[in-house]
Amino acid sequence: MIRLTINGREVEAPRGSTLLQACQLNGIEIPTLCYDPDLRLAGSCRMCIVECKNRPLFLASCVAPAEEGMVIETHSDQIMQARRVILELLAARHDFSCQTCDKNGDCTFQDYCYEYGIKESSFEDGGRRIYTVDDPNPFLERDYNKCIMCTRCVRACEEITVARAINVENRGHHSKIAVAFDGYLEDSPCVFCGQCVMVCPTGALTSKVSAGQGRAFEVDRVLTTCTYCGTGCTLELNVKDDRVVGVSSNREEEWSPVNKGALCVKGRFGWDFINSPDRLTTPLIKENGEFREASWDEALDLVAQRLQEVKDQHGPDSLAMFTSARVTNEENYLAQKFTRAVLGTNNVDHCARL
Amino acid sequence: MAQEYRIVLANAGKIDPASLDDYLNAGGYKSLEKVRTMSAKELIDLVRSSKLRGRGGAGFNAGMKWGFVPETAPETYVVCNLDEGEPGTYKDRTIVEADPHLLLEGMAICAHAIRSKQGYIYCRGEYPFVVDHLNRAIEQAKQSGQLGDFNIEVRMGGGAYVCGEETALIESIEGHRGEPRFKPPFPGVAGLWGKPTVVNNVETFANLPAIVKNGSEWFASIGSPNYPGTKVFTLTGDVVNRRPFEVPTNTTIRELIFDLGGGIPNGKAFKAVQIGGTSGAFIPEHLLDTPLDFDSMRDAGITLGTGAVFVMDETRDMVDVVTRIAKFFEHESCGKCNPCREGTFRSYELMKKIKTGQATPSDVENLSTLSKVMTKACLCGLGQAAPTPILTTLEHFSDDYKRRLLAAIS
Amino acid sequence: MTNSIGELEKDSRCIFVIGSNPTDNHPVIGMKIKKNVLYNGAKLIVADARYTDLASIADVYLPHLPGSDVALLNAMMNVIIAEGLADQAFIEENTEGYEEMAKVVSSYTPEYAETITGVPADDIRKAARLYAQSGPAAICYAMGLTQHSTGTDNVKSVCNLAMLTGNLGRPGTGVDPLRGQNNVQGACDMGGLPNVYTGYQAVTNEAARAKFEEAWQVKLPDQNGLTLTETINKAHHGDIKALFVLGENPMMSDPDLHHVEAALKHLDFLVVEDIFLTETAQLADVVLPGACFAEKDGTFSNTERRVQRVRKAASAPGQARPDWEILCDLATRMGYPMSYASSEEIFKEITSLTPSYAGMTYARLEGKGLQWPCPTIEHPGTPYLHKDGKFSRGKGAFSAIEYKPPFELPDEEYPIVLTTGRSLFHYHTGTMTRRCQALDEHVPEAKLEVHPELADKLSIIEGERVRLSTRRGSIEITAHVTERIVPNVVFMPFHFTEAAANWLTQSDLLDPVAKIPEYKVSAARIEKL
Amino acid sequence: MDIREIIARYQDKPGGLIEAYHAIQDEFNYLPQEAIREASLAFGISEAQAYGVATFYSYLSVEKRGKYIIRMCESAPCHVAGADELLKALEKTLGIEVGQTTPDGKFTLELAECVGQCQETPVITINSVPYTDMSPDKISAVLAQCT
Repeated sequence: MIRLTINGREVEAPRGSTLLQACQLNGIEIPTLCYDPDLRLAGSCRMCIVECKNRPLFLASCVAPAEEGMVIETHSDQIMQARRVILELLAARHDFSCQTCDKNGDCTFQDYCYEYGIKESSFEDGGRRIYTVDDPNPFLERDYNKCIMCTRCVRACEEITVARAINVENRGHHSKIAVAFDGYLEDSPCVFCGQCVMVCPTGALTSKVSAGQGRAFEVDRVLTTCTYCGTGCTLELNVKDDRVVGVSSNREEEWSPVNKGALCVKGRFGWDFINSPDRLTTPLIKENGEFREASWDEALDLVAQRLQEVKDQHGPDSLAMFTSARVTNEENYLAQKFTRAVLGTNNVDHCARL
Repeated sequence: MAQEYRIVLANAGKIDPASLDDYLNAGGYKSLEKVRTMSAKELIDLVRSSKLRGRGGAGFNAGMKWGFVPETAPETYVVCNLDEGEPGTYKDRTIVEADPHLLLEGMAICAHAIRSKQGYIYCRGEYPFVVDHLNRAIEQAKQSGQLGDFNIEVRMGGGAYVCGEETALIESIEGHRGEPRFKPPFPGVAGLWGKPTVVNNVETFANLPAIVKNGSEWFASIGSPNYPGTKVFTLTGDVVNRRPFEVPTNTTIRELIFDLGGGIPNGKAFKAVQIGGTSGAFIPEHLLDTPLDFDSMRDAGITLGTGAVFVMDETRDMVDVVTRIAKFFEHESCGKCNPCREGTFRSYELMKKIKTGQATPSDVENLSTLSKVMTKACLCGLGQAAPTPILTTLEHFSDDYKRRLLAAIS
Repeated sequence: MTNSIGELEKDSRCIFVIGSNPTDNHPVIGMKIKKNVLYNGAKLIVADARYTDLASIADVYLPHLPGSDVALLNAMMNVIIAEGLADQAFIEENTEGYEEMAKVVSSYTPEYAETITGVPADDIRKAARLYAQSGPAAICYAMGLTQHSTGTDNVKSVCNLAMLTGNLGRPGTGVDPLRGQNNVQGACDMGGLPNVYTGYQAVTNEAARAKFEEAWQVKLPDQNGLTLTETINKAHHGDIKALFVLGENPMMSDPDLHHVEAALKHLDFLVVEDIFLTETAQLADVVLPGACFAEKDGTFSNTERRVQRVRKAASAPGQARPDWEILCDLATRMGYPMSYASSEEIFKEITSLTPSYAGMTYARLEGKGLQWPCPTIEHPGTPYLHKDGKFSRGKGAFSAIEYKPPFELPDEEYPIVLTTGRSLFHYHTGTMTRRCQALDEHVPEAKLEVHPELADKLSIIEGERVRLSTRRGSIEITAHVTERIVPNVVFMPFHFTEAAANWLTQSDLLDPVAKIPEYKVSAARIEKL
Repeated sequence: MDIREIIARYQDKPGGLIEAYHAIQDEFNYLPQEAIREASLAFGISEAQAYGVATFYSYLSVEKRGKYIIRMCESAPCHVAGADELLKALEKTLGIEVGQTTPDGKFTLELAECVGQCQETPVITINSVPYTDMSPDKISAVLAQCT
């Protein structure tokens, strides 16, 4: 452990910590935009700057090592002013269309603007660059008018998904996140996993599938396990008014041991079958080659009667059950129990081989 | 009367730069031979005690810098910064064009100190002829065995001022976008391809053969004691002799401009000089007696920088020049960190507004606040230094600004 | 999986992927492998007839012909033994049957294998050395290895390779089948198989049966039941009269759909419980509406044996109900009262009867879940099996496996090999993903992957509609000309009802042990329309 | 020379991407898309990264350019020496604006920051060859050398 002074208080931090970690460990909140604990450090947004005694420059706490005896101020007037200037600079390039933004209420940039009182930017005379929003893919909305160039999406694409579809193009104020030749995602190695949406601290990257269906403060997030392949990723179903309106993910290993929040295109964008108008909503009985709606009682009585008849006439081994690799353990257990104990046969299998 | 004192330009004009024999006849590669009889530690101690400080702008003690390279590192690199991108600077080109083997020998001396087998010269893309020139010299040195098992490769930049910053330069050699890295780790610990790397400027390397030959005491006795030796300055702008001068570091700015530089042409009066390149401070008349060494300059609020000396006469309008400089930084910001990417863009915007008479005092206030934040909050030296011309002209030449604001009010 | 997914991201120094395309089919696992290979220096060997995304970053790529896996694996072992790269200590301490295996393998020189697999002998050597020398090494496989008439042999050969090099029982090693469906592991664990109860307790084992009879208070049948494909065949013959299908879609997923259709139509009674009116449900006498994963509580077990919670987020539409409630209701109506207050109560019954799940409770599953075996309430779960080379049966048994050609090799009439699989953007029979707007918009139809050489020969161009036929039938499909497949093999996904691959596959010869159909090899023909 | 061949010469050089780009530009005066694609394969990086590098450096261009690339320095020392007037004269003589290429594909006019010839300002370069101490009346003679 090393000792240092932060905001007049002597604190301890493990050797090798960054200043940001030392602050977090001691309950001191530092604003960050480019920092992401799962991605390589960028040190570029400069929101996490702090003052260190006897150092002429501010230190970006996310990349600055905490050293024995340092005297740090995290919220001095100088620092607060610098952060305000940085936010104003970003505000000048950001399209504040919060009223219609899906990230409203779940936007780190918005939070900091609120916290630091950024009503408007003092740097807006020259206006901002306007980017057309026209990526035709059905999954991801890319609105670079809201981008603050934190590059978390680039790093997530490189380091989590390893698709490496996007990078920074051009230089300086002309730089922008882009696929090769500034084309469409569909023509790039993008696999539409939406890890970029997951890490974006603004509304620059959002889900087209969820658009307009509910903002963070309107939805409940229910952690569950994905219904597709056997990897067992956890995800959060976003629910508004008893309806699933989107998918987000929990990035804590404790709640997402396999995937740490990473998902694939099906997990993140393939949830709307739940609300499909094709869903079966009532039992159906076929009569004269046509289905008609039936009550549960009628349908189940019919099933029970027919199965019993076959069993009585042809013996239990003339019955069979296909259980499912998609239903829960509990249901699979009951299905085989039902087959063995009720139907009286071991003819139970599922599509494990298919 | 101030006079030139030549160490790095000692051979300039006296030998044929294309001739290895000429260099050898002038005593070339003798110092390299000598260091091969020394241990790495002895060599580092020699350089450290000579007090040679980096000539690229940061002014760090060269021997100490080398000392950061872990002794046990199996792979190390020597990198020469020839990305002379500061407008008004052409000293490194001058040295290399006049005496390429001096640089190679200096790099090989450094290589001995840090046990390196591979060196790179990162040459700016504007100097393709220098690349050819250096490649010929390297070939000669290799053929004649002067460099031993030390290899040197020249890499050409792509037209990015930020690559003069050592970590951006390293990124560029690695084939990446030239975006600076955060420090620490410093290149001495994790540089090129993550290996310990010494990055020095051409002029720094070029001083080494003479230091090895004449000893550290000799070098330490030249010029200012805290920043001994000479410094090559390149004069540009409104000055009679627009050419490089190598002078002892206790020469004053005034001596450089008026004694050696011949003063202001066409009978005009001096108004300002910008020292150290386009990110340097604008210096008014009353600071002209400051000696041209790192510490004295720093105490006067000036960075020594790369040795560019850009002189402006009384007819020059500081707002016009600084607007142009602001555009330069807007163009050259790499875009990695927020305050620089957005800050250089907005600085230029505000300068244009001032220049065209549309600015209010609160715009100037904004510009000043932004500039001060940038000097402390930006990731690398580019963004930290970019506001210097604005801040120093606001301080010393505020009339030029006020005139424009008045125009706005009327 | 013997080992855990996370190990593929950091612990494995070499990963051998055979018959698996994780970046499409197990994308998050694919991401971890790519990360390990590109940024962490792990070696990668890919054996696949398709030049997959992983193949493009592999150290060695082995484009072996579909169905030649045993020859390839035997040849790799041949090299390992011949060059003294086998882990003798591991073999001696932990295995048996080495001599017999080695004897068989000795005739599979890389040159010989080249004639079967089409893979250059030197590449086989390179792969063998890399796998044997860059450990800890993991083998990942999926249906590309198993869906063959020699699927069981293929899996045994993979196990041979791992044991031969001691690549078991340590982090980063292992034999890792990547399972295709969210709860296929759980369905097996729960006894959704004709021969075992939960936790793989054999129905023919009297003690086990007695335990379940005691718990369920009923006499239980003592003979193994029928597998899925056997059931279909028996239905065809009329021996199976009634079938209950719970969330399955054999009319898309099973081989030779003409055969399946005839069989299902031949039933006296078919009941299908599902969330959509699937191709199978359309043939049913009664259809029961189930709740989907978002509408119920429970657990899934993933491919690394991790049991995790499924939580109800919203109500099921209309009168749809969770499957477990429907089953209870039906059992009760059939005179066997089943009643549970919650899925948790069912889980408690499961753990009381299943040693490998015995230590699990919903409370313990709350965060990271638990990987079985987890025999006691204190047990932390098991990230990797066979620790220190210990096998559940005592010693790991090598199997001496000879190469057998696939059931249906190309001939004059059907000169091309058709292999089937999945797309990143769809899932299994497409029941769910075809009803996801974005997924279906992005990939609305099946495309037949054809190598440019073959396309040239048949004068087919990109995007052209063609007829693809096998001895079972034919479909129309759009051709996609790509170098990402070997020249005489074509690939198509099976998700699309408009061009269902399984009209073409065969159900005549299954793997004799696992009864798995040979989806990966059918002799086929392509004609211009 | 073929793009692949050019790239192959630098492929084994660590970090040789930018060197390869320079070599391609020596041949084509810009970086065709195909070159960026090939380079990404040869150097084992993503296309997006290869493109990111190509668009970072002002000497590299992803747009087609003329046979002669005229770069007009506008850094401060050239600025005070009359760069603005020189630029206007260049545009007038060539009949194009900065960033454009003459219809015959012969000249492209670009702005540049300091080219390191500040001893004799203002400066232009034509295909990297510096012409110092320029003035509007010298333009015709300099352009005449470009054949």
